[in-house]
Amino acid sequence: MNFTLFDLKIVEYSFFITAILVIMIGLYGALVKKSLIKVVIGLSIFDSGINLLLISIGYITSGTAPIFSPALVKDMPLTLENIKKLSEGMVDPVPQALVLTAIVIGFGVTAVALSLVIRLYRHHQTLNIDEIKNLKW
Amino acid sequence: MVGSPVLFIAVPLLAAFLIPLLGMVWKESIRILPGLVLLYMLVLAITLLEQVMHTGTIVEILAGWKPPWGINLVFSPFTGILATLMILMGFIIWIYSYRFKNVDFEEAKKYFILFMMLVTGSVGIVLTGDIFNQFVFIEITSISAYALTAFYKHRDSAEASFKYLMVGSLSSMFLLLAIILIYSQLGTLNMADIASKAHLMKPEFKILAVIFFIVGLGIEAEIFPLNGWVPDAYAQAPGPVGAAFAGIVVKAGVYALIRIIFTLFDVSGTHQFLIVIGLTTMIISEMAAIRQDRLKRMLAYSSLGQMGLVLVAFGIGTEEGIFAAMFLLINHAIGKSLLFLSGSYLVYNSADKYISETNGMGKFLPVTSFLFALGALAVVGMPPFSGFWGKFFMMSAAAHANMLLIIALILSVSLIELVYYFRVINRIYFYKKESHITPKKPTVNAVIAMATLGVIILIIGFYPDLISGYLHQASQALLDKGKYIQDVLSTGQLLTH
Amino acid sequence: MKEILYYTWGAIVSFVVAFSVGITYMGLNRKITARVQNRYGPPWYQNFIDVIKLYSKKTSIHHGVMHHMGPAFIMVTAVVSLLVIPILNGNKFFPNLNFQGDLIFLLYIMVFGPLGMALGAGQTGNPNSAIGVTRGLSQMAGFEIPWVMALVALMIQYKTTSIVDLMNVQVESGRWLMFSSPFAFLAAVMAMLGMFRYAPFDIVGAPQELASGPMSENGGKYLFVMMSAGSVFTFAKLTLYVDIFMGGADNLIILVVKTFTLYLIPMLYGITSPRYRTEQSVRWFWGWPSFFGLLAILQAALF
Amino acid sequence: MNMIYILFTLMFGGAILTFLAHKVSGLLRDTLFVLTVLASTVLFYTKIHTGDTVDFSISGLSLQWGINAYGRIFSMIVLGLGVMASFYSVSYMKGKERLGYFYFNFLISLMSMMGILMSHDLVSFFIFWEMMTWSSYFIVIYNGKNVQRSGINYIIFSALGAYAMLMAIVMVYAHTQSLMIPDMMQAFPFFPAAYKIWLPILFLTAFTVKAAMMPLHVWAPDAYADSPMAYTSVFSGALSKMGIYGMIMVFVTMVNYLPDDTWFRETIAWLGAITAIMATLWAIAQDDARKLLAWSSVAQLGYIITGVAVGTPLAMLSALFLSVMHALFKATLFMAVGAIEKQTGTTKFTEVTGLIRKMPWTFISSLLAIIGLAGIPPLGGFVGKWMLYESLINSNHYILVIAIFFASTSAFLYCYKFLFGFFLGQEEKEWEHVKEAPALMVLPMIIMATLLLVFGVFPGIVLKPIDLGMQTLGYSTTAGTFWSMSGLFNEWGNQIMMRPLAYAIGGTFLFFLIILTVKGFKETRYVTTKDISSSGEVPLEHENLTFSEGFYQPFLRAVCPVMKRRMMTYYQGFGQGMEAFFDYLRRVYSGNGQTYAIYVIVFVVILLLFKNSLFG
Repeated sequence: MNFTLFDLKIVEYSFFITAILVIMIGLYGALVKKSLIKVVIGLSIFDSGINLLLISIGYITSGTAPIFSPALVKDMPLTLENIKKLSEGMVDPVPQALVLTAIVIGFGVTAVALSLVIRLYRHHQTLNIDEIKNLKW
Repeated sequence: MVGSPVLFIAVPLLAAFLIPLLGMVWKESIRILPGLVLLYMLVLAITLLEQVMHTGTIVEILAGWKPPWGINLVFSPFTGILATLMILMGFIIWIYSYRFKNVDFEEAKKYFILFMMLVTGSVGIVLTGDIFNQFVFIEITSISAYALTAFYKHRDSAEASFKYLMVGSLSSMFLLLAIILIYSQLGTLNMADIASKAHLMKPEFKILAVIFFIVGLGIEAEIFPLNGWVPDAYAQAPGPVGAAFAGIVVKAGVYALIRIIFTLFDVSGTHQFLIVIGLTTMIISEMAAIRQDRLKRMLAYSSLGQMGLVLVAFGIGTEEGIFAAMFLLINHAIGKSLLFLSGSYLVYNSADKYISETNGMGKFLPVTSFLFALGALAVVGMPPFSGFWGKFFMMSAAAHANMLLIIALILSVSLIELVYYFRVINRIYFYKKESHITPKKPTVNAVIAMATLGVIILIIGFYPDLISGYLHQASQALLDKGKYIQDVLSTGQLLTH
Repeated sequence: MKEILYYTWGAIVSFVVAFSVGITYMGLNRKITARVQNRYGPPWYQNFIDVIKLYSKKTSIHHGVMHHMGPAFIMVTAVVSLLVIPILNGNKFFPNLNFQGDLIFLLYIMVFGPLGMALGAGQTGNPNSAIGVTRGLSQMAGFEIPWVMALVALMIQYKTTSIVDLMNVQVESGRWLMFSSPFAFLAAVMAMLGMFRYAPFDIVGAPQELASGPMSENGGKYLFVMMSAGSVFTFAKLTLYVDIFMGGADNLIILVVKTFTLYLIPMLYGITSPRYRTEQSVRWFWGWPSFFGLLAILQAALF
Repeated sequence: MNMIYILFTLMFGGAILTFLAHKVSGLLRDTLFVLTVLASTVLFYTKIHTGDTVDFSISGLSLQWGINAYGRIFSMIVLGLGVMASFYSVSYMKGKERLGYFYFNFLISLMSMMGILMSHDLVSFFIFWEMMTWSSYFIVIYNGKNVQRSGINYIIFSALGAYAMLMAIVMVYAHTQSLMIPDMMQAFPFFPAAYKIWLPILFLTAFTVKAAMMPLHVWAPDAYADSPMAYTSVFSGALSKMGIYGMIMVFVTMVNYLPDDTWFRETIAWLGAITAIMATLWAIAQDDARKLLAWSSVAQLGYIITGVAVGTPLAMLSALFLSVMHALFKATLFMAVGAIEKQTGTTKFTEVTGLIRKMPWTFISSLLAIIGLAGIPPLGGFVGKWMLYESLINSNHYILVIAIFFASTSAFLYCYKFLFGFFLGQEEKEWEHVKEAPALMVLPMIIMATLLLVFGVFPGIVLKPIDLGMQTLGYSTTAGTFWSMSGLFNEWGNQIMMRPLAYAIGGTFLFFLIILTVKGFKETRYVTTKDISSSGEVPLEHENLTFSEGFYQPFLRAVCPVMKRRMMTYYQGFGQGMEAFFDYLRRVYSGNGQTYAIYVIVFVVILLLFKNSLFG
């Protein structure tokens, strides 16, 4: 688990690169697009990118699921060394758990954002973010 | 032992979900339940705090997983005081908003659910000892805060809420990034564990993590470039919610930031950074505040300035500095909440909430106006009210640390603050009332809530010893990083063996 | 008791002398002015006659208490300054109340009377009086500057604020202060022009436009006291100048010669001058006279 | 319980009770108010002795209250004026609204002034200083006139001073770890050089604001003029003296130890003199009595500041003596204006005339006070001024003495304007109905004016406590030494020379008064002010001949070049510039959510770019 970015193999690199690309796309959407809907979509994409990044950290190429199934354990005695050896090839479960939470949160935020967009549209009759500037300075 | 820290999170969360259920049975219960819960929590918090002061930090382990792996709650003198303060503020704001939306059941239900969520999230941020858990609590707080900001449909509240949401969700991503970085480097999410292992991290990653943390938490801590949403949200949210933002949410944000900087990493330059960013925040927001023509926006900007001051005080980094920062924090929570609560009655019936619409209210709303003036005097730090002590301790801490230029800068900015508060007081008492405004008398519960805050201001002002003992312990607790690590990790050891 | 009687007797003698000399000077002033202007003019004793005439007038009017007391105020100034200023060297005949620090005391007592009289003039309700008073006060603010500068120069040069000390300095060294401190003398004499209120500084009483200004509502006994006070005060002022600049006098005749010589200065300057407006005169005093005063102070401080 | 605690409890409790009693009954409120002031005065003078102290601690700061002989000088002013003004205000404020508020702040400001005098540590000093500021501020805006202008000006400058003081206090605290003023005095010679310069400057900023010295005086005229006259007497008489109190301490304990204190002293002394001159000129230009007296207060404080700054024992003596005298005569004058305002409803010279026969007692007390103000013997003002001149000449301040003398001569102009404008001149029909003010208002004025006369003739009464106080400050006793030199008040004002002078003045005056009265007593008659010779014709009853517009026009024309520039305009320009700057700056909060999001990203980028310099 103690690796740095440069120790990774090419497949793992590709995950990172994809994740960063997705983040950039999301940022572009959120910061440049003028439509509120597009802004929300951008934020959502940004969110996904981060989640992907998180997942890719725990990922090990051709790793197994982090479950000590009877088939895996077979008849090895459950000593500390054995457990360590077995878990070498397993994917880290913690990032996945985190991502799960993060996805749920992201969903909640997006839902709130969309409902706000609806209210903004009713109030201002526009979705252009530059025209929604009643509150300033 | 009357209870354990987990109740601070479990009980209000449960209450939040019970409110709609109970509401079906007895409509009044949606108003009473939060109060009962908060009162219970307040009693619990005070007893626990008393205990902690004598016996030392309480670390609670959740679900039986020992600290480096499981989630734990830390009720130390430092976190305990903040939690108690938040619960107290929550309780007072509940008293104030007891009659809120009295006729509209649905609205009231939503309000109280969200409010309980807000309190849960904020208390959770302070108590938790796990960074991802903290992230979750931050999101709980934020989402309920978005919703509360957008509570009124006829104002521009959706706009304010959307801005808050945009900035908030962006920065929560950075928070997540920081957590990823730490996890990828250290493989742990427990704060104490991170703190004990921080030296193992590569320096560049450590700095990167700190930067992402600052951005992620800075949004709740309202530091300068990330605080554009603050005036909008404070001004558009209902009055009690504005008070809750100033009294509860910001405190949680500042706590998280301080915890990261003081306990988690020992990156050099973070203290100076706190001072610089605190000063910037303070100067710019005070300058904006003096030019406001709407009351609540002015209060919001002023709140920003105060929090900047708190950050500077933390940035001094000595025990004295932290003590002063805590004092300022408490004063700000009480004084600014009082201002929001009384201020929203002063401009109750006006559409635009202009400052000029408070003209002459002193005659019609004597108690409210008096309390507003009291709050203003406390916030600007006039002796013998509570704000003075905070300011004085902060100044002397800075002087001990040889930061004379900073003192001068802060004092000159305080002048601005003084001017705009006194302008409002002058208007309230010595101007003719605008004819189109009809003053709204505060309800009894609102008066009780505001008067409680006023009394606290006076008590602390005349007898600061009441809290200074606790605060000294709290600041020592924050500074003593080794003890924190040991407290948390040893609990785990005890459990395993 | 004997002492008090002695002092009182001395005061009365001083007063009589000062009164007769002063009133003669004023008469002479009228005569000389007339001769210079190619008129015949009244006799030199005309002012005696005027005073006696005013005194014998039976009826008189007043406009209130302050007006009634006004002349008494100005008399206080005249008499007390006469008592404080040593009349002759050695103090033989005229016991007086001089003391260390009397120069400052004099500066203040000299405005006490005019202010009191101004109050009386104010109560008359005659706008001319009040206008005259404001002009007089403004002008006073003007000429006091060079006057004080000259006095301060003397004070610091001789480390004393007493007139007697200054006189002793002159007696001992045999040099008059007008020669050893010429700038102070110049400044003081220029200030004196204002003090006497002769032309060009006669806008205070300006008979043509203000009907004598502060005096305008007074008649009979009131004007009598005022005129007497004026003549006593004239003599007192002249004596002061003689004392501090011209070595004092050993006997009355020398004193009269010296004072009359000094008196000729404002008189002749006045005869040959038109009238200044108030602000002009104020500025005039703050110009050259003050410059000389400054030079005097420099001289005193540096040498 | 210690008597000092009781004193403060009494005053504070009295303030609160008075405030509450306002709701119950007016009589109870007035009684409580007067009783509080009286009781605390009696308590202070009977039970609290010089040298009494109490120690206590707040939040780990050890504090001390007590009274020394130096504080006692000023306590005479505070409590004496307090008693007078409290009686006066009961009558003056009758029928006005918000009286609970007024009396509360009145008492609080009296209490905080006593607190300042009795604080032996810097924190309580600062606390009381600030309490004094806000309580007086609340009274300044009480009338509701120009609150946003005079009130805010006052609070800005006061806060400027207070913050400067706070800064100095924390510097001292950080350096010596002690808040006691005596500790600070002892430690001062050993402070670092930078501290030695900055501490006096910071402290003096605070004190000169209250004492209204030149660049920081702009709040004073408005604040003095706009607060109710019952309080202005305390405000100008006692509250401003707190600045003098502090200044003297700074000069004695700090400036004396500066390696090169001449420049420091000269600067302050000259600023004081310039204040005196300019304020006098402005006072001459005023048409409103309140404004006139307000500017005159500033001018008088200028003399006192000069005396303090020169700092020789005689100068200090004169400054302290003048402080007491100024308190007396300025309070009397403000009270007189208040009485006139109460009886006529206006304070403008251009509107009221000829009150002398309607309000004789007010006139007599104003007359005495004005004579004292002008420094004419034999009243108190002369003694102070005389000492000031002597000390200036003896300490080789030749030009300064001219400046002071000029200010003091020009002061005659406004002195006369005050008396003439209100009391003399034509007696117009409009003011025929005016009566003398109620006895409760007149009595304090008469008492103070009499005191002024007594202190002028017997200055030793005041000089003795002042001498004790100066010994506390470290001066050797001035008894004898300074008096023999002058001969005017040998041995404690036993008036070796003053007595014959006083007899001479009195005798001459009486003699000629008798002549004037007795001679032709029956043939002398009173005529109205309408019956005057005006180029041969007598003005009619309705014809208004009052001379009050453009009273000193010629003089003002003469001095107009120096009056063109006003400090206020510079401050206003600065304020406007700052506000424009703030307006420009707050545009960073553009109101666009996307901009805020961009700020977040930009912030991250900046932090990343500079991460090495920030967190290296």
